[in-house]
Amino acid sequence: MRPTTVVGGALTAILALLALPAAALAQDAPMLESVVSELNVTWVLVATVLVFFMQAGFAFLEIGFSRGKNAGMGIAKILVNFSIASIVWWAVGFGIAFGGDGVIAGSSGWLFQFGRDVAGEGASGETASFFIFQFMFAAVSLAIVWGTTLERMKFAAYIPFAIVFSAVIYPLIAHWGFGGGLFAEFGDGVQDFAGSTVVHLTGATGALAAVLLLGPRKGKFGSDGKPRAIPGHNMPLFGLGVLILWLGWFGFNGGSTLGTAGNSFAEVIAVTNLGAAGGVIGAMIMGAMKQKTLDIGMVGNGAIAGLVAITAPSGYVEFWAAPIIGLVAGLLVVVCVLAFEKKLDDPVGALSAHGVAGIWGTLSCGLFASPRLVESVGVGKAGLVYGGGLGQLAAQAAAVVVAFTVVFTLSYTTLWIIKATIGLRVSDEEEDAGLDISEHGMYGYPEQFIPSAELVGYGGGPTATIPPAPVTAMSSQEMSV
Amino acid sequence: MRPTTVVGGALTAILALLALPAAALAQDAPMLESVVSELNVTWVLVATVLVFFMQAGFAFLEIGFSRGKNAGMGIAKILVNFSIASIVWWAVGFGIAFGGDGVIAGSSGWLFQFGRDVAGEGASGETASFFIFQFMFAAVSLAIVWGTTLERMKFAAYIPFAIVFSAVIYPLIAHWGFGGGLFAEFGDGVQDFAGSTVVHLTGATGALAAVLLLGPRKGKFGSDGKPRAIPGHNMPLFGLGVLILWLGWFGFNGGSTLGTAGNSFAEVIAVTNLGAAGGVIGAMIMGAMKQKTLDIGMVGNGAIAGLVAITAPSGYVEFWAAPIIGLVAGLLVVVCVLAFEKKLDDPVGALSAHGVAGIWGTLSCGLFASPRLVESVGVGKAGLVYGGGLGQLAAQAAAVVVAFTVVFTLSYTTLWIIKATIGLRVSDEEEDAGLDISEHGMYGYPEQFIPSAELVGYGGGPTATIPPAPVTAMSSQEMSV
Amino acid sequence: MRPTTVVGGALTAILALLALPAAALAQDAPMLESVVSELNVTWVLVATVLVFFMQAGFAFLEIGFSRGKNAGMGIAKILVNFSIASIVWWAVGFGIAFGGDGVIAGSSGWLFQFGRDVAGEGASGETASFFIFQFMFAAVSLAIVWGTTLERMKFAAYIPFAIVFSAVIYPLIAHWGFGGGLFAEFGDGVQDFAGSTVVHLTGATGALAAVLLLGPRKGKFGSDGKPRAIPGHNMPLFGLGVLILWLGWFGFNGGSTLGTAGNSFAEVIAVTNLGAAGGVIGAMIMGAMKQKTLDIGMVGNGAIAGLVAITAPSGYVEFWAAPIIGLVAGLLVVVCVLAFEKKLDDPVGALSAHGVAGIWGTLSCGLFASPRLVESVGVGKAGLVYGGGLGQLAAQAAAVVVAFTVVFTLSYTTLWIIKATIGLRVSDEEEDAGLDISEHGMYGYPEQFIPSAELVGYGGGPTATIPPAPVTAMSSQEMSV
Amino acid sequence: MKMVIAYVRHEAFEPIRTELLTLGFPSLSISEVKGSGRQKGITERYRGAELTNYLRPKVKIECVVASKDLMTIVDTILKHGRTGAVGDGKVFVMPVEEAYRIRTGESGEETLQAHPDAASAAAG
Amino acid sequence: MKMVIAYVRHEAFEPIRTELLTLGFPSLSISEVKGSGRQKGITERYRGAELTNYLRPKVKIECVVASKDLMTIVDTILKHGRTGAVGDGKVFVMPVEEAYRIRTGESGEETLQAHPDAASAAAG
Amino acid sequence: MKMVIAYVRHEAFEPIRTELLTLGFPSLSISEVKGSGRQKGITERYRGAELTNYLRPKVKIECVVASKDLMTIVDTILKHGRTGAVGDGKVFVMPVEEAYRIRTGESGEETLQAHPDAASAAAG
Ligand SMILES: Nc1ncnc2c1ncn2[C@@H]1O[C@H](COP(=O)(O)OP(=O)(O)O)[C@@H](O)[C@H]1O
Ligand SMILES: Nc1ncnc2c1ncn2[C@@H]1O[C@H](COP(=O)(O)OP(=O)(O)O)[C@@H](O)[C@H]1O
Ligand SMILES: Nc1ncnc2c1ncn2[C@@H]1O[C@H](COP(=O)(O)OP(=O)(O)O)[C@@H](O)[C@H]1O
Repeated sequence: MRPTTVVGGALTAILALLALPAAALAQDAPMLESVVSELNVTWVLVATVLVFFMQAGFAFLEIGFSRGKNAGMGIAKILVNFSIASIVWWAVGFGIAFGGDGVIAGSSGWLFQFGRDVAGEGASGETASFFIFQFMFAAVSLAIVWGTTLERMKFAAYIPFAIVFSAVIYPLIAHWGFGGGLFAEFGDGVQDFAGSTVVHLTGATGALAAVLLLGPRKGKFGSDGKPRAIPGHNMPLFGLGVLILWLGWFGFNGGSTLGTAGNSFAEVIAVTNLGAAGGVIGAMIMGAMKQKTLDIGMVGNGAIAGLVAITAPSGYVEFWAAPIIGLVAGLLVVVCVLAFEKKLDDPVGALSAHGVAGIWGTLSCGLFASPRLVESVGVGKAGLVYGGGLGQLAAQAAAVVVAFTVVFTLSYTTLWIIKATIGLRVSDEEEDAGLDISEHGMYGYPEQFIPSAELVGYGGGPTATIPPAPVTAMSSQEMSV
Repeated sequence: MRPTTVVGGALTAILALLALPAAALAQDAPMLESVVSELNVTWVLVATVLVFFMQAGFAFLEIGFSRGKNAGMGIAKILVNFSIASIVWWAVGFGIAFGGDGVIAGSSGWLFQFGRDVAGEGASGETASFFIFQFMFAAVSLAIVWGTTLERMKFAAYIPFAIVFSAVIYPLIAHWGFGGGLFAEFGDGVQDFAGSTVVHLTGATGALAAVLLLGPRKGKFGSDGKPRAIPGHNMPLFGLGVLILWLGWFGFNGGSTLGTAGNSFAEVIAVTNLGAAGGVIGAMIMGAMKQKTLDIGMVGNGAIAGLVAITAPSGYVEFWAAPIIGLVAGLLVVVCVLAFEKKLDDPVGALSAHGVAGIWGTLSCGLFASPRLVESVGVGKAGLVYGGGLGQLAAQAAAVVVAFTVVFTLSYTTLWIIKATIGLRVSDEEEDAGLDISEHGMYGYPEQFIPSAELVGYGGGPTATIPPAPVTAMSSQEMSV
Repeated sequence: MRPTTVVGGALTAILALLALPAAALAQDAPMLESVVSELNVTWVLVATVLVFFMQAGFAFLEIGFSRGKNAGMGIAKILVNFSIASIVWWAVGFGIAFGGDGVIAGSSGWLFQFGRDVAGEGASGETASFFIFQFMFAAVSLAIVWGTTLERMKFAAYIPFAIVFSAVIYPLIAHWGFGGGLFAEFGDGVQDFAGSTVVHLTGATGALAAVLLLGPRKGKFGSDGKPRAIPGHNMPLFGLGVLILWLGWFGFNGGSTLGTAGNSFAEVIAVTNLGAAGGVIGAMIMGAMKQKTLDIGMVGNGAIAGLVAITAPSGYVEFWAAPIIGLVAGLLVVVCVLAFEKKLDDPVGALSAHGVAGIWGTLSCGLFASPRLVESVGVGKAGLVYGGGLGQLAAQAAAVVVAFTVVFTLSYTTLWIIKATIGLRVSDEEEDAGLDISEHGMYGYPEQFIPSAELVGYGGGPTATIPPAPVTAMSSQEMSV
Repeated sequence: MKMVIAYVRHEAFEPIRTELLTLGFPSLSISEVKGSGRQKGITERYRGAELTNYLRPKVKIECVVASKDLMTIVDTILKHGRTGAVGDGKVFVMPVEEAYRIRTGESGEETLQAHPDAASAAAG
Repeated sequence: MKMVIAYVRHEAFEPIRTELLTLGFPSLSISEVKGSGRQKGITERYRGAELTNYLRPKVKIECVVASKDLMTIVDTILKHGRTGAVGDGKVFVMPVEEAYRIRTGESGEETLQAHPDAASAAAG
Repeated sequence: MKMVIAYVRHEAFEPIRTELLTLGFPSLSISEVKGSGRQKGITERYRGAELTNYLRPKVKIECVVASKDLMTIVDTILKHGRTGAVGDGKVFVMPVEEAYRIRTGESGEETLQAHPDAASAAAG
């Protein structure tokens, strides 16, 4: 409560103000239940904020892997798409994903308003926290889609896809995986704690549809059909993106407990970190074997792959399994990037790091899910190594296949329609000039593209503004003559 | 408690240590009140940390919008000003803002010390959290002032203004708006949940005073009086700034609940995100209409404007109003940037994004404040759309006018005195050379300003250090000859 | 709990889900103790996440202070070393540091598993949070070591040192300072709240060993033996690093309360901010006196030095002491950077900012520790200014000497062995070419190192792909002819 | 044919380019150079050490013209390049033996600058 | 001896370099220039103001060869540099009076390009 | 008048500049070029694909002097530029027909370098 109306004496007044919530509760007989609820919401909102920051992570991962002439667009793209998704999720997506009922989709919660569709006052803040937390997941999934589209997609084409994806495509899968829909029917339920399939495979599948319809960047494949290197312009900014994503993932997985009960989120966070570490080490090893050097981008992709893979199992596996799951993801991501590179132009490795690692992570639950945690979460069965049988693995595989098929069909169709109407791709000339100048009318790094003589010219002609002795020494110094 | 003194057996020792706080409380009969208080403080401190990070947001927004020759100064400026404000707020500002009593100013709390002016031990940590949380707001307001001063203001001139602003100017307005002072007298109190007026308009008003006294950058206006483009050097870093600000704003608005009571902070955060999204979309639409392209900087300004506008109403409005408030802010910011650009040189758009949007946000409470939330917060009346009448709108407008007048007068006077004594502006030659080299004796990007032959020369002459076959192949490769 | 299995009607279903934790607790008779524990863990995990982000802070501080040809390596280095340390800490380090018992080292907790070595189920989440929080400290200490090794150390040499450091060197000191080991025997115990000695001096001591064995970068010292400037390439990225570190430090010091009991973490955070501010101001003053300009890097070093110095006393001193402790650290860091610069090549100032400031911070407890806080924490005696005598100062000094001696010996030996086997330093040619291309086979900023004609060439030859009128106007414009 | 090579201040370039365009000489090339002459250097101070930068940035203009047009170019550069302060730069004239337009393969003086109505087209 | 100075499109450089190498002329230097000619500029719009960029990036090739080899170089550049669109660039030929190889201090035409078996070595 | 054009290693520039200054020749211009010659390239590996960089960075020095001073300049460059390894670069001498000092409009040899006491001033 903002203490605008209370005027007290000296600092004691402030203390009184600060004591108000407690006092108020004391009057209303502070219930332990409300504290429990507020603590859960506190954690969920901290996690929400962390997951929000992943948008910056994706933006900088993409910017770092783009050429300088396309660097500014990464900013406009993330801001606009995230904003459109915010509104669409509020209007439609949240209802489909979590508007209760139905194997296929929810059916209420449109234009979500506080206290409208809900029973009691006390629960409303919780719903609001759930609404915004789950939105951040939708936004992550959408951001993953763009990974394959760098440096050649029309800005105008992003917008309709963002609308469809956050209104329908992602909410459907979220309903199935998180909202009690379809995947709950597979065996004893599909284990996807924070969304290796729901969020990451969904995003990567959209990205696959996009790359198939877009085709490679100019010059990606030589006349001999072999892939050529198109180096991203800024490894430090790429690394910033990876580190921000790693940070955000603590909220992504850790927040998926939806509260603090039993302190299980502590385990989830520790397991997440071990998975990511395994991914880096896996990519380092495979990179050294395959490429003979320690490719900076591959190591970063390894971190992402480890994080994506540990996402589904993060609430289901013991510590010992996490480095293994991550390591395999790291090995896989390098092999897949090198393999996909031969035919598909995926500048950031989204197909490998989110797609393949997402599949592996989902399946790994069927191998490593521990009885203790399966019981605690209450979904599915223990994994193979605990003698849980092949049933869970089958349920996990079914979810992968269903999610992939549905998302691919819907995304491909949507993008095909966009291609047929407004078009997906900028012209060759615009691609050569770069999207910053051709789509945004400005450079991301103007001083690197505009001759400095022309920039300075804008400072006024020399006769007018330059004083008699224009460049003087800035501090004590020797003369060169 | 740092467990330095306890030695136990195996890991159980650690567990015992960790159980200590609970155990200690158990001995002292753990009171629900203390948990409630600690939970409130936890949230306020999380918010504090998020708002702190907004300093990085402002720094990078400014750096991105500066030319490369002035990029390093952004770092020195933010570190030094934030530090000076930290000390001054502790010594003086906090007392004026929140030292109790008085319509105009507080009168205690100087050199704020723990447990000195306060009644009980238990409350002291709460006061400390309030002290540091509120400081971060003062620091945000100060950072906004600098937005119009880029690329031409003397470093030495920042320091006295930072002292006066954080000792007196901001604390006065904070006292009126947040500390129970003047604005509580306007009608049933002015609704400014997190400070559209108190923080943002205050900062932007200082920025207006600064730009009037400083004048435009060299070359900003052509000999025909028309504005010329002086493109900022780095749109990715600008975007980083915007994304960090958006992140920090979840703490800025969300933390202004000062606790978790009733989970209202969840609503505030959801509303904040919808407002920001509306701002981006508004700026995109108006930008496309006015400029025919999607200006990257304008989209970022739209995000900031949406966030500034939703700041005052974030605790007072329902979800549906947030995108509208943001959208209007986004439309306004583009119109105002283009209009102000004609006469004032405001490189980051601070006057529009913080000033105009701050006014709009403050007024929007008078339109959209919902009875439910007005009752819950306990300040003011419901807005026009709920049939609340014009009274609240008048109170809001009065606050805007009073805050603007007082801040403008004090800031202009302070800066005028600085101008008359140490001077506000660097010389023309220093401006041409850039503030990095002229004010800091070094470049922000040395490799872009120092010829590489001169940099390399510092590595020693060739005869001394270059081996017979100096540049060898780094890995297997073909010869060019 | 991920609500995959529950299907309800409309949004009420979601609410039911969200109410589940509370409901579950209600059934099990929700105990206040479990809420207290969960709140502690929530804060510790928030702090964990903040301390994690310090990795990005160190990476960008180092990248900013490196030349562009070595900028990419900073990313690979931080990802790989952090990952290796994650696994090693889990396998070995945590056991040595906190595996109970023993003056010298712990003896259990290897391959740390949930609920294995621990008594009750309830405590396990707490242990997991402690495990991951303490790991982040180990990772910070390791990151500090690298500060002196920039731009010349072999990538392969980092890995064995990271293993030894996170398996043995850091865990030993952590055991002594935080785990109830050796330092608890010194007087009434050594006061090192968050690790000025345990974390920062340990890291800086490793860094000293490294710089002695590595020698300076080529060209650092002229033929006259005088140091030469080798300017880091990017002050904005350096500043980003500093701001992220400052942010993370709120978790570093604030989280070292290991919980929210008595709201003491609020005080710690406020004190931390005042210390950092003092550091900036100290460095600004001394920088202006010694160098006549406001060196951007020095101001940033001042912030770090203030933060390092306030780390040990942050739980022991009153507000008034914090700016003093920070100020002295800021003055010291400039003097020391300039002094060390004469003989040692420490590109980021790690020896001064973490080493000297770490020593000063540890000693400052003996001067300023307040009786109130000493009692509350329960370690050591009050400081000199409170009439606490010289005893505590002696204990603090003893810890500094012991930590320095042991860490130096172990680090020097480890690095010596690495030097003798795989070698520490790249060849002169590789150093000239830069570590990015020579160690990673790629540039951090390819467009700045590869001629654009060669990059474009990869886009295909002109006859094949260039259309008849290749570069057209992007928007309405005048012709230049 | 002659190549005029001029080292000028950055601020001088835009007026030179504009006037040459008006006079019918749109074709030229520029590049960034660092020059040493009478002008003072700048000292960067970095963590206690110094680094003096003796070279100052200049724009190098290269413009090939028919011999008869030489003095028009030189005079335009001299006119707009002059501030009277140290560091204004130099103009050099070098002989050119042949010129080819790549687009058409033509050679000779007529390839050097744009078609005669260049100036009027640019003005429109 | 002649110095061939050519301003060409970026895309043209790699084919030119490759063919010159094959023909036994590996030695040349390039730099980034911005050129003005018949080609149009690009307008950047920034916060309501405009900034037109009249100069377009080109690669400048400098290659010194013995007079007898001159036309081989010129023809190779003309061949690969041509797209037929405005902006293809120019080739100029300038006299060179002397040449020195720094490594050995030798002077004369034999210093200009690599040893005769250069092309075959490169191919290997 | 002659223009000396030299392509040298970056490390060689500072000693050359310093000695020329001492000898009374402070005036020159440099730029960054990428050169191809006998020197090997560098291969960048990026996500499984390769990109070979055949050109290596060099500094290009341009210095116009009176014909009588030509060999002083050339010898200074040869002396400091030599490491004996492939990649040391070349020096070319080109004729210059006229020179103008923009600041004063003067022309002729006396505009080329700074006043005679340049060296001593610099040393002071
Ligand atoms: N002899 C020369 N050779 C090459 N470049 C020169 C020569 N003389 C001057 N320059 C260029 O002209 C620039 C300005 O020359 P300077 O001597 O400072 O000016 P002024 O003409 O006022 O004496 C130098 O920075 C350099 O780039
Ligand atoms: N006379 C000239 N002097 C110097 N550079 C020239 C000259 N003419 C053309 N150039 C260079 O060649 C480039 C292409 O020339 P342009 O006139 O556009 O092509 P085209 O040969 O098709 O008419 C220009 O951008 C400029 O760099
Ligand atoms: N004929 C030439 N024309 C233009 N530049 C040349 C020529 N020969 C050499 N260079 C320049 O000199 C540099 C070094 O030449 P290189 O042949 O490698 O050295 P070396 O003299 O040791 O044989 C090249 O990278 C190039 O920049």
